[in-house]
Amino acid sequence: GQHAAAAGLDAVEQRGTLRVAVPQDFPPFGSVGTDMTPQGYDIDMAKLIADKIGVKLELVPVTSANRIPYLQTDKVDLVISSLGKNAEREAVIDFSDAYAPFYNGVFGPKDSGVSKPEDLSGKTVGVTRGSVEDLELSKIAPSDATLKRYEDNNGTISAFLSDQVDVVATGNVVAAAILAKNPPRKPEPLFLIKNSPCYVGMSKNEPKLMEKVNAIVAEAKKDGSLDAISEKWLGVKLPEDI
Amino acid sequence: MSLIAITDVHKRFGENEVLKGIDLDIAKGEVIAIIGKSGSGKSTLLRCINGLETIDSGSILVGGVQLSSEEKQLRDLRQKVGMIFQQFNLFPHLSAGRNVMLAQTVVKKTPKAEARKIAEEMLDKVGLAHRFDALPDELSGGQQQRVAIARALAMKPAALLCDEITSALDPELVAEVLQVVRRLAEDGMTLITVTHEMNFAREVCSRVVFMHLGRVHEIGPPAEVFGAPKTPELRQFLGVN
Amino acid sequence: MSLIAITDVHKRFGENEVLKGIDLDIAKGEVIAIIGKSGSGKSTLLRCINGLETIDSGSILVGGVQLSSEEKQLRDLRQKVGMIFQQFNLFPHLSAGRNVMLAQTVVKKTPKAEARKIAEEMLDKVGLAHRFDALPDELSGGQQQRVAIARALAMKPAALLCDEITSALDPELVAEVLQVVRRLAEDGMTLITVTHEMNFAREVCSRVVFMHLGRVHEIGPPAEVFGAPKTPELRQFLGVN
Amino acid sequence: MTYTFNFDWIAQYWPVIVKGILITLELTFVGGVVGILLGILCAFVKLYGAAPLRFVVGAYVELIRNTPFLVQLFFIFFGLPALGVRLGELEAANIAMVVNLGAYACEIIRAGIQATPKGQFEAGVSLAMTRLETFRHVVLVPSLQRIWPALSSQLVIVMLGSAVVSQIAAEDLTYAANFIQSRTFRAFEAYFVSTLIYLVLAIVLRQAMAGLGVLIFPRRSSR
Amino acid sequence: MTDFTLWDIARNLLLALRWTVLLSLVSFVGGGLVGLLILFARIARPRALRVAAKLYIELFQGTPLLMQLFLAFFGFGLFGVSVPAWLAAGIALILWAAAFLGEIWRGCVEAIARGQWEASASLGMSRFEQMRHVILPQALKIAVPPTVGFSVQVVKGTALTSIIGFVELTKAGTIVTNATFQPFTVYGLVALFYFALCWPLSLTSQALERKLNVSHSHY
Ligand SMILES: Nc1ncnc2c1ncn2[C@@H]1O[C@H](COP(=O)(O)OP(=O)(O)OP(=O)(O)O)[C@@H](O)[C@H]1O
Ligand SMILES: Nc1ncnc2c1ncn2[C@@H]1O[C@H](COP(=O)(O)OP(=O)(O)OP(=O)(O)O)[C@@H](O)[C@H]1O
Ligand SMILES: [Mg+2]
Ligand SMILES: [Mg+2]
Repeated sequence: GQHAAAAGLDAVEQRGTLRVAVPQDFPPFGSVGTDMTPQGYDIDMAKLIADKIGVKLELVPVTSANRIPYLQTDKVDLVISSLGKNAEREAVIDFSDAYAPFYNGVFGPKDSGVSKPEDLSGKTVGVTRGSVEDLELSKIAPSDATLKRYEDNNGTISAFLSDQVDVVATGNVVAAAILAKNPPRKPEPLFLIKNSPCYVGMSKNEPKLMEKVNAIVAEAKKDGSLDAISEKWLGVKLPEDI
Repeated sequence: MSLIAITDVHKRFGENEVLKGIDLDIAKGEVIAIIGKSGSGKSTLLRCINGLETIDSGSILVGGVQLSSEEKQLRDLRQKVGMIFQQFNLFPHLSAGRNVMLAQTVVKKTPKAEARKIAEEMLDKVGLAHRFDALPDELSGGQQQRVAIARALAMKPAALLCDEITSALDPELVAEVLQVVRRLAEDGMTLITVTHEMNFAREVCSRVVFMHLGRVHEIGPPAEVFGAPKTPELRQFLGVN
Repeated sequence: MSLIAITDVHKRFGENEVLKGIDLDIAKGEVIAIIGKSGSGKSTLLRCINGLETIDSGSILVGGVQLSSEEKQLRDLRQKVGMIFQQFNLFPHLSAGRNVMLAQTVVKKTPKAEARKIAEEMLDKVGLAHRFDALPDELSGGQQQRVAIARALAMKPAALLCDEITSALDPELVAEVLQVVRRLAEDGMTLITVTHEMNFAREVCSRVVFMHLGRVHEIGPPAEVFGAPKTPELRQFLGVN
Repeated sequence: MTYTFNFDWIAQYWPVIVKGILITLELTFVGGVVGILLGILCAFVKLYGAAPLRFVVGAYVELIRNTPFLVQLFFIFFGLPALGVRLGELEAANIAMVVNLGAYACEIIRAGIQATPKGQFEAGVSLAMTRLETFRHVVLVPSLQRIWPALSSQLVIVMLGSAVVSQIAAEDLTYAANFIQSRTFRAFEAYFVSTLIYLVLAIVLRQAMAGLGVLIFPRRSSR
Repeated sequence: MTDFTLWDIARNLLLALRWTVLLSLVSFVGGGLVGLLILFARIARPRALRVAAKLYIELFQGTPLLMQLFLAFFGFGLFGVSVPAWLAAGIALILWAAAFLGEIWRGCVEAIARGQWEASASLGMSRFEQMRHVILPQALKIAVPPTVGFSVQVVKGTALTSIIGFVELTKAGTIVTNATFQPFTVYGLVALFYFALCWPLSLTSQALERKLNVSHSHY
């Protein structure tokens, strides 16, 4: 309808700015520097897309509770917020091609005796609600594993560090960052869930915008700029399967 | 024509019929005392005349105008009929003088300076010119009640309703308030007072109304009512046999 | 031996010395009326006897035991000496009967059933057996005061202190309460009452204490105190010359 | 408007909602009962306790009333384990509710007690009751009756405030809403439904408190 | 990962505190004005007005502020009306505070003796004039302590505006924690800042209450 005409790629170009919802509480994808400006994989991705479209970038920091309403009420054009995909979500918004790998796994003390999903039986697992790993783990965890879903990454990590959960499911980079701080309780890698990549989210039925974003993602993969972002924030090159 | 004409007024609170058909005509300049046992409906009658309670049936005419519950009309009525309460009800946040000025400036839009002059005059009339700036809290009960009288007088009402205006006072303070009321009566003010001060009723009033069970049970000049009570109820009330 | 022995009791509130050396011995079965002007220290004296106020010097012995401020001992004392207040102070959330039962069950650990029997008995004594289940709110002032008396009696005290127990009552209700007190006196209860009812003091009391400026100014049988007041202060208080 | 509301998810997720309601009710009930008891205790201490105790209670009340519930919750859940006290999220949430309501109830109840006429206390004491007995049998009930409406309002406020316990993964009503929206991206519908439920709960809670008041407190029968 | 010094943490929290203060001021002042309207409606003669005010209060006191904020910001967006975050936050906080303040003040107005209404009525004042000159001046005096007391709730309530994008004190705390993984330091500071903001208000309210009680005991 009318609304759609004013949105999408045309609207972005007309406005001259691309408004992107990015996380603020999910390092290394999105967090803040000492001056509280957003930084991270998702932020660099947003910059890249805005550059390629040739418009200015407006970053809108969001939380997991409000990122989709921002999109639905046309307050942002794209959500680059380490979104994972599932069927229910696809009924509501559209997803681009994958732009980032997300190696997530289960982490915990070495002596926890967990080395595969079945071992989670009877264990308490901390996870960030609505994250990629939440969606994945919910599928594969045995039914007598207890999933504690925290509001944000910080809750999940604090729960692990304060011994409120046996193990956590999170990104390997996240776990590595914590390990680097040498905490009393160490989140050692126990097993990998899978590489469940992140997608750019946008309103349904914006074919031109979708096409443009996919083209930019594809080109960035080819010309190595996405590799550069990946190396900067995740410490490794983009894997082959993305 | 009577200043206040009350015809067959009925008033009930829920089940309880408090006024059971009151008829009473009051001429300009009359001084009426209403006496009767507690609960006989004296206060309710006064409150009806002033429109603080609505009546269920019957009519009350003040200065020939029928009382209604319409706001504008009620305001007009209340400028003609002032009321003074047992508990004084002074405005505690205003000085004595401002208590007397307030309604003039707000209701009658009298200019401040003139309202002040009238307030000074009225306070003088009740012997309190020197306490213009005192807060109610700083006045004795008798003084507070006199300010309340001045406040009502400042609206230049045609009649004044007084509901047991001395019963919250210590005996020594009663006299000073009654003195003021006595002078008002002499000046020709129409007064309707509910009172337990039989001596006051006897000496000052033109007529005495004895209410009993929501009715005007006996009415007449004080000499008659006090000297030769006709009904046993009044005799019992007065303690004569 | 006297039931209550008060020796040289002093009490001050800040600057204000309210009791300036009180000496008073009261024997078992005596009925004492304390009279005197407002502020003369009557209430304070009663409250000291009951331990509601601490004394600054002097001594009060009840049943031979010295009054101290030690909690346990105070409780024992208060079981021996009941007190009734001007404002009744009934417990508003409890029925009349429960008001009378409460202290028995809580303090004396009397079983519920027995406490109830005693409560019924005491309410009967004050003529209110039929209002056992009424809440204080549902009782007239006179009835409330009688419940308060029953409540104190239920603890079977050796003496009863009454502080102007009729002055919050309408005149018609005073009589019913005094009637109850009169009967207690006849039954041999030791009574110490602050009162303004001179007739009551005259008829019922064995001795009358006239307090003035924090001292026992005159004391004696009613005939003496009322009939032949010795000091000008008492004469002035009684209005005789 | 291009957005079309879609409530199909309810069919799949209603157990989450029901569980959320039950947990919100549990938190409110435990917080309400224990919190008010704690409030009574604290009010008593604050009025009649020894000076050091009074100070401790005073500090507790001020600290709780002047910091956000969320922060209190975090300290109980994430902080106490450092001291060796490890609580499940529900226990932590319940304790946080009790601690929070206790502080507010303390102040409300204290005001009610202070409004008790001195004569009531004296009457109790002069019947040979101890201070504690007088407090318990004479002062308390009328005081509670006096402040019952204020206490009811505070309970509703605490019930609504309990929403933040979802942050420590306690699966209350807000958790349900957030869980559903994180799966389905149906944020409006999920929040709309939970808001309605909160409204109903608030109204029911108020009515229940009023009803409880009628049960606890004697009222004069009409004469 | 960037390294935050303690000063970095405190500095960023202090910057965010400005939002907390600003939002508090807006909601308190605005809530006061709207609350006055609610108060008038709540005690008005026409039944419809009274009922409407009562419903309003039930609604805003019976639903979480978080949801009110969410619906104010995104709800309008659903209908294609774009409401900026500051406006949505302002509206929601004001309406919420107004419901509480209106109800607090109604209690104060009703605490004024009936005789004051009757005395002013019998002097011929209209209902508005009675309110303006006689009732409100007295009611406002006793309303000051509970009103100041409620301001503490307002300060804490502003934390919820993070749902619509405000980085006020609590949200800043979350963000910084996520960048530093030092929850104790950060939330300790957050609690401290709230306390520093709220405690003076609490103390003022209590002091005023005491003062008022003292002046009452003169009667
Ligand atoms: N607002 C009211 N609602 C219900 N009943 C009322 C109300 N006002 C008065 N009454 C009842 O009406 C009756 C008459 O009351 P009223 O105040 O007129 O008596 P009164 O003659 O003035 O008595 P008193 O000498 O005690 O002032 C009483 O039974 C009283 O209980
Ligand atoms: N708690 C108190 N604090 C300070 N002063 C007090 C206190 N209680 C009583 N007083 C003062 O002690 C004096 C005596 O008071 P008390 O109540 O004993 O007099 P009273 O003889 O009973 O008078 P009344 O007949 O008015 O009851 C009065 O001046 C009173 O103001
Ligand atoms: Mg009357
Ligand atoms: Mg006395």
